[in-house]
Amino acid sequence: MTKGGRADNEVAARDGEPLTLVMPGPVVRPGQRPDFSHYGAFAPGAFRRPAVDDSAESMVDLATGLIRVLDDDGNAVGPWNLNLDASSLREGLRVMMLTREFDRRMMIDQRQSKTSFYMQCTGEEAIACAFQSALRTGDMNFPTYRQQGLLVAAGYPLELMMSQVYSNTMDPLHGRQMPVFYSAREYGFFSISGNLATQFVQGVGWAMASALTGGSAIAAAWIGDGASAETDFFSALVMASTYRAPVILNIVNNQWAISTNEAVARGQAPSFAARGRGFGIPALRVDGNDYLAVHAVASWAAERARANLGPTLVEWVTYRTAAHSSSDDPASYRSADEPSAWPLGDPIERLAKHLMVLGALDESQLATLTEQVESEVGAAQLKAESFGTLKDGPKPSPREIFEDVFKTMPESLASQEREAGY
Amino acid sequence: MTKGGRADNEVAARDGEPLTLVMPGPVVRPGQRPDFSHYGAFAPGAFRRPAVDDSAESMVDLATGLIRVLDDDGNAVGPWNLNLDASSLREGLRVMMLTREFDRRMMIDQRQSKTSFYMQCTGEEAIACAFQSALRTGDMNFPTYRQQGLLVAAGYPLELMMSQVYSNTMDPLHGRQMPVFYSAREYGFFSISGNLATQFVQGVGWAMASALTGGSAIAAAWIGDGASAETDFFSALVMASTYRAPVILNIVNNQWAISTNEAVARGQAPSFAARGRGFGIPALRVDGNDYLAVHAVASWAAERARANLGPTLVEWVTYRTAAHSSSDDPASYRSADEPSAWPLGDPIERLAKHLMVLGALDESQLATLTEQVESEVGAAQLKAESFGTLKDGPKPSPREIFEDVFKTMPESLASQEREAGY
Amino acid sequence: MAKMTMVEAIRDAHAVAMERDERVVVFGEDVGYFGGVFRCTKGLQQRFGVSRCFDAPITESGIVGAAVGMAAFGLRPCVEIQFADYMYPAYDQIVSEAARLRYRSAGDFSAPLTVRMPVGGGIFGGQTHSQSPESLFTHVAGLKTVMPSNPYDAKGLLIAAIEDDDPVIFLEPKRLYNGPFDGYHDRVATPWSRHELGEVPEGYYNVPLGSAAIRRPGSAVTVLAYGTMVHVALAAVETYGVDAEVIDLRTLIPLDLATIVASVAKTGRCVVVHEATLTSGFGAELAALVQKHAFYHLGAPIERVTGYDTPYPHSQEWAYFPGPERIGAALARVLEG
Amino acid sequence: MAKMTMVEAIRDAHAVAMERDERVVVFGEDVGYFGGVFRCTKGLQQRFGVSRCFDAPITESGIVGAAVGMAAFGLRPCVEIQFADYMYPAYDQIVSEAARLRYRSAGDFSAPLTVRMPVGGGIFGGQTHSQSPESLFTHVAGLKTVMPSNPYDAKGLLIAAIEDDDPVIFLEPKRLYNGPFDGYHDRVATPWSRHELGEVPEGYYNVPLGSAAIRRPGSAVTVLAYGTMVHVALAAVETYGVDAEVIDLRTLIPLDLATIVASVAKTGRCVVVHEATLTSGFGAELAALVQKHAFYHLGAPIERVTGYDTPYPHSQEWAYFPGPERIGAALARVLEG
Ligand SMILES: Cc1ncc(C[n+]2csc(CCOP(=O)(O)OP(=O)(O)O)c2C)c(N)n1
Ligand SMILES: Cc1ncc(C[n+]2csc(CCOP(=O)(O)OP(=O)(O)O)c2C)c(N)n1
Ligand SMILES: [Mg+2]
Ligand SMILES: [Mg+2]
Repeated sequence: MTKGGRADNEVAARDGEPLTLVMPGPVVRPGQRPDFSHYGAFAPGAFRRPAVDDSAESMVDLATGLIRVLDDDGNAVGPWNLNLDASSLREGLRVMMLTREFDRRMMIDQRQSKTSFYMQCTGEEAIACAFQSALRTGDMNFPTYRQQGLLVAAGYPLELMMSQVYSNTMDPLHGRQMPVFYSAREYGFFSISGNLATQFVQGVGWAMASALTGGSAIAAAWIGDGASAETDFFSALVMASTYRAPVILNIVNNQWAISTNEAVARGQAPSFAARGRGFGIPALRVDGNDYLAVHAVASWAAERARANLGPTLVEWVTYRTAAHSSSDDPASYRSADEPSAWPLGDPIERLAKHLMVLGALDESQLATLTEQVESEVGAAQLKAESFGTLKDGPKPSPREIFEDVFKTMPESLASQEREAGY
Repeated sequence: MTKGGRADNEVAARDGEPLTLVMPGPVVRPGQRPDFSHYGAFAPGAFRRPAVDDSAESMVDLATGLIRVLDDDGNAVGPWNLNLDASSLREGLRVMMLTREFDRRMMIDQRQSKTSFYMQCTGEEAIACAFQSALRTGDMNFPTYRQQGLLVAAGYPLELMMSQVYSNTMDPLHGRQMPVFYSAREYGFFSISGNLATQFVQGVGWAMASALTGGSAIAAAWIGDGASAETDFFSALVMASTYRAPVILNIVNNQWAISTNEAVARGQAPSFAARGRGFGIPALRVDGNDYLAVHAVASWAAERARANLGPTLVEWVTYRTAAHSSSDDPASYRSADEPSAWPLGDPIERLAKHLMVLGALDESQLATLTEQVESEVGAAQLKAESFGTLKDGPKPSPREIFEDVFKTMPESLASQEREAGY
Repeated sequence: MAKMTMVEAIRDAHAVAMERDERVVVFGEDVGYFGGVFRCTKGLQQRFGVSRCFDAPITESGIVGAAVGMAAFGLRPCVEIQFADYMYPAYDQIVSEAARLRYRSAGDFSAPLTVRMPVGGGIFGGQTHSQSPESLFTHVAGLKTVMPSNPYDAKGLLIAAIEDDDPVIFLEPKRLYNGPFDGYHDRVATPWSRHELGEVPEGYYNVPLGSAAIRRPGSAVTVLAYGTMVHVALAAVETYGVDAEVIDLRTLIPLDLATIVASVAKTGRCVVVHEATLTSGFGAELAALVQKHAFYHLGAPIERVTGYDTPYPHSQEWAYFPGPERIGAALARVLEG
Repeated sequence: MAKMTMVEAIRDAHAVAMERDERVVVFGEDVGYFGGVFRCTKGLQQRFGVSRCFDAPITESGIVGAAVGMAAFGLRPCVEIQFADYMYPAYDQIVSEAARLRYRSAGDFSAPLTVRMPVGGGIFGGQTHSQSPESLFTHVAGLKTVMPSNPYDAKGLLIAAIEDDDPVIFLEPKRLYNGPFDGYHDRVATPWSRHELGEVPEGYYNVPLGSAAIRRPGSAVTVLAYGTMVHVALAAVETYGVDAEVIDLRTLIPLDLATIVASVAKTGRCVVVHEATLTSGFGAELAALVQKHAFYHLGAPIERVTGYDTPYPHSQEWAYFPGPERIGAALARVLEG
């Protein structure tokens, strides 16, 4: 046979049409009318709540559904309604409001050069805040940069968060890390990396370690819609699937990855949760702007992990209301009307409405709460600023450059420090 | 709130049991009786043949089924039977036999130090050989080290393959590459890398290039069950799904990755094909020891790619009858009875039996064919050996060390070559 | 001639290359519609269409891996990694694949792709937006590594990189994108429009890979630098009044050793400056080469002024940055030596 | 004391570490039931159970990524990468994560893991089973990098690596696994049982990271080597009858600079030998340091004898390998200098 041999074997197939690619992108661009109708079909209460030990196979539909509890009128409906008591709900509202107020202040501070950079989670507060309420002391989050709500809900001192953002002398990270890249082991919050997705598989490793040592703590890993295209997202799924690690794998789908629409990372898949299907990992898609739904699904997934039933993949559907970061301006790549057209509403407003429907909150209580939140953040800020900001006041010593590279400084580095003369 | 705050939020969940991990492995180890009953349930002809433009969603069952055409009696049955003509079938038989004979000789040569290393594909010949019959001139395979059948079926000169294995003066790769790491652009065979999985996403890129330039050539990428855990397997799925690239993504599940059973890479997933589900990529599991099934599914997937319907993921189920490589001895990690217990049989015997059932082959013709194959390989070997082997005879010049690092040799390398004095 | 920032020059280089050669395709994270977070590909999608310039999912290994396949097909992909700090997921595809494809296939396939990435600190980017990983590329046989220091070179070198038949790593000092930076972070910055190398010819030209430029002739000491540090070195030399010959390497591989050795043979002194960490930085290779090839001319040990062997810190950035003072001190040491 | 090959010594080091410290877990590709393709973990799963030693899927980034998480939890993972040539998918987790975790979290978390990998050529492994990527680790702040040259050191250094509170890259010259190798590939090989450093104490001991060993005292020239090249250098010195001081670095980071500088101060000559490619190899750093710290003692340029700047070829392996002849020629050059 010669190399021409293959031509003999040609199959009969449609011929001729030149090949093309699909180039996915958002439904609309600046100047066009937003369309979120693909989320419109999912009614609150419509999806069942499987037993935690049901098979992954039996719940594949949940990966393309949307688990919701709060309806438009502020009622909690359906099987995922856990009837949380009013004080838990009020606490949820409070921490979400704290988170938003914190963001608001820090964003102003960034504009005033008190910090170099900031990232808000506006509109996404329910996810981190309600999720944290399903964890226990000892559990560990492996977050990205947009889960400040985990720390706020865990009661981490706001002035320490601010000090990190200011890189001041109270900054627990000694000025070394970019703003918002917190680390708080005691509060179940793993050190944030700037490299997307690396934490996802580390969370699986942490959960494996807990299980290997016969412990009871579980891990929760976090990633964005865009970053879920990254290879370590899949390393995590492989490792979690292979060892059935006690970990909750969270994808926060806020529709955008800087200027890139979620459609680019998702490709032909119907949802991000669907990724779990290929690994035999139960996967659920959830209304991330619904505090009750988040709490219920997080609790369900935590229960699975604690009961040795292994990982759960959750896609939290939300919308990135703000810019990607203080360095970004979304006006040039997405329609200005998107935030208002977003059908799943605002998590704070929705929970407040629910509390009102329950009769557990009225306008004046809400006003009081708002005041309390503002003054709590304000007080923390006063305290933090007294330790300096990037712009003014005291700063961490330049000697901090040389510490913590290793547990014990090697001579080569010590000599560099001496030469630096700090 | 203090950090103790989280304790207040503990959810009611089963408590107490210490966490554990699953440690997947083979069903049996040396000394135990093999059990392949999980493949027993799939009857030839049982799975439908969807239209090429059916949705991925509509065929999810095919990812956990097993598409088969040849039954135990040598009949071709069911909707995937394309009624290939006898001469194509005989040609298929011939190239599979050539491949096996080639492997046999090279393995002996390895033991005789004519080459440093060898890898057989014994028992897996149908996959590459039948697949190649569905491709056209211009299409490009991105193979691993166990698809020598692609080259044999494409009519690549056996003496060139052997010369590569011998690293002799006719070796197209000038002795630079380890044995079996062929490269043959003109025969649609991409240069093999020793690094697992890297080729998978390159295949997608090649297919994208074909489509970006409005061409009609498609790509086929290859990977093993074990290597499918590698990150670039997923990079490939992401890229293929995002751009709907005209590529066939092949996973050869031969049950083992060196000493590691396929269960370790697969984890909780029901099959490797199931990985496609999370990407909206149609995925099929196929009897890889069935020449007719392989040809039919490969043709179907190629038709999809050519018709701009995008990628297809195929899991070819087979069994690695031989050792992983000439450096490996499976006796210490798997039951010696596994090859004989393997339920999907031998691809060459099965196709020969089918031809006999069709009346297109008899014992004496088979004997003649066997002789022809042996003498063809023998003749190629004589020729190749006349150009030397690793052990004896002429060898590529050491000057080849310095060529092809760059298109034009930079002065720094030229000076190293001068110093070497070769 | 036009006044251009480095961003504009890079954009223009893309446009020229895409215009001249249909095989050039450009993609990466945020690269298509938006035009890149540093805006280096702005306008290309509108001008050349979505098949020539497009957005990629956030998978550096997918981006470079696909680019290798495209290059093997015959295209000339030019891809962007958003920050060099994020190239690691693509490192396998760069090192094991792009760099060795021609060699391992004996020329049956090759990988003429360009991988662009912003490098260096000075923007308060902390440890994940400040790195200078050039020596992780220079160690790899089969790769060319380029780092321009100004708009003129950026355009000419990028065109040469895209035209090159082998894989090129194109490192863009982000601190130079919008103006030269001399290391005096607290002084008023000058824009490229007031710098002579902000004059960029329109249309096609190239700066061949492998040739250094002497930015300041001098006789007392040779300073080897590239990227941002060229400007910092020039400032230091001026501040401390040293008659240094400042060489801008422009491409690290292939290296213009002849120019370097000729200079050190003349000056007898050498200071190497880079922003990357000291140990096993490219300065080590330069020092090793200079001592070998100019040993009998050297009157003092070669000094390296570099980033300290630590991650790049955020708020202590200016205490970390190898600024004019540290260069000045090193110049003083070698001149004493 | 017992006679051990390097494989046995490494196996024993694992067993000792696992016995002493429950936090030590071992995993990797083929590492569990089978005991590793080089058999370095053989018997550990049987002895310590499947929770302490287990097989991993083929995902180096998953293996190291999970190990980082485990180490952050408080375990002491010791993982195997099957060949150093396959570490690239894990490079991001090593460089961006393990190496910087302590720093970026100011000690809130740390990553005390050990990543073992076979390195070097000499087994006809071609370009993907022969690499020596040590300088890709030595450039990274926060990593320690170790390469033993014999069974005694292999055991003692591996125990020290596992005990270390920071991430350690442990590079095992595969050509030394079963016997010392002097570079004369066509001569009969001696087994470790006939080498004095094949004598390995039973039970616990360690070889502290950061101390070099003088393998042969001498006064004419200092030879710096590590791993396989220590033996090749010793053979060359003997063959060519040079009174060289041969230093086995044992750990590259932290580097025992004092021992190196003291030796060069004495000999006034220096040859650096490694198997990795020349440009930006660790020899560059050694040359840069030696010329800086022993400048006024040096009588000739420092020579580097290394792998050529090409991928590792398969059948031309012995023409590529930096063998005794090339070392002999370099010794001659520096002694003339
Ligand atoms: C490995 C890596 N690649 C690229 C980046 C640059 N980058 C930072 S955030 C971001 C977008 C992430 O989007 P998404 O995951 O959706 O999270 P979101 O910002 O929406 O919360 C990109 C590309 C990075 N930090 N790390
Ligand atoms: C990145 C990388 N990691 C590890 C290896 C070592 N290795 C070579 S083959 C192999 C097993 C592959 O098994 P599988 O993918 O099932 O293919 P098969 O050998 O069964 O055909 C391993 C681990 C490698 N070549 N590349
Ligand atoms: Mg997002
Ligand atoms: Mg296999």
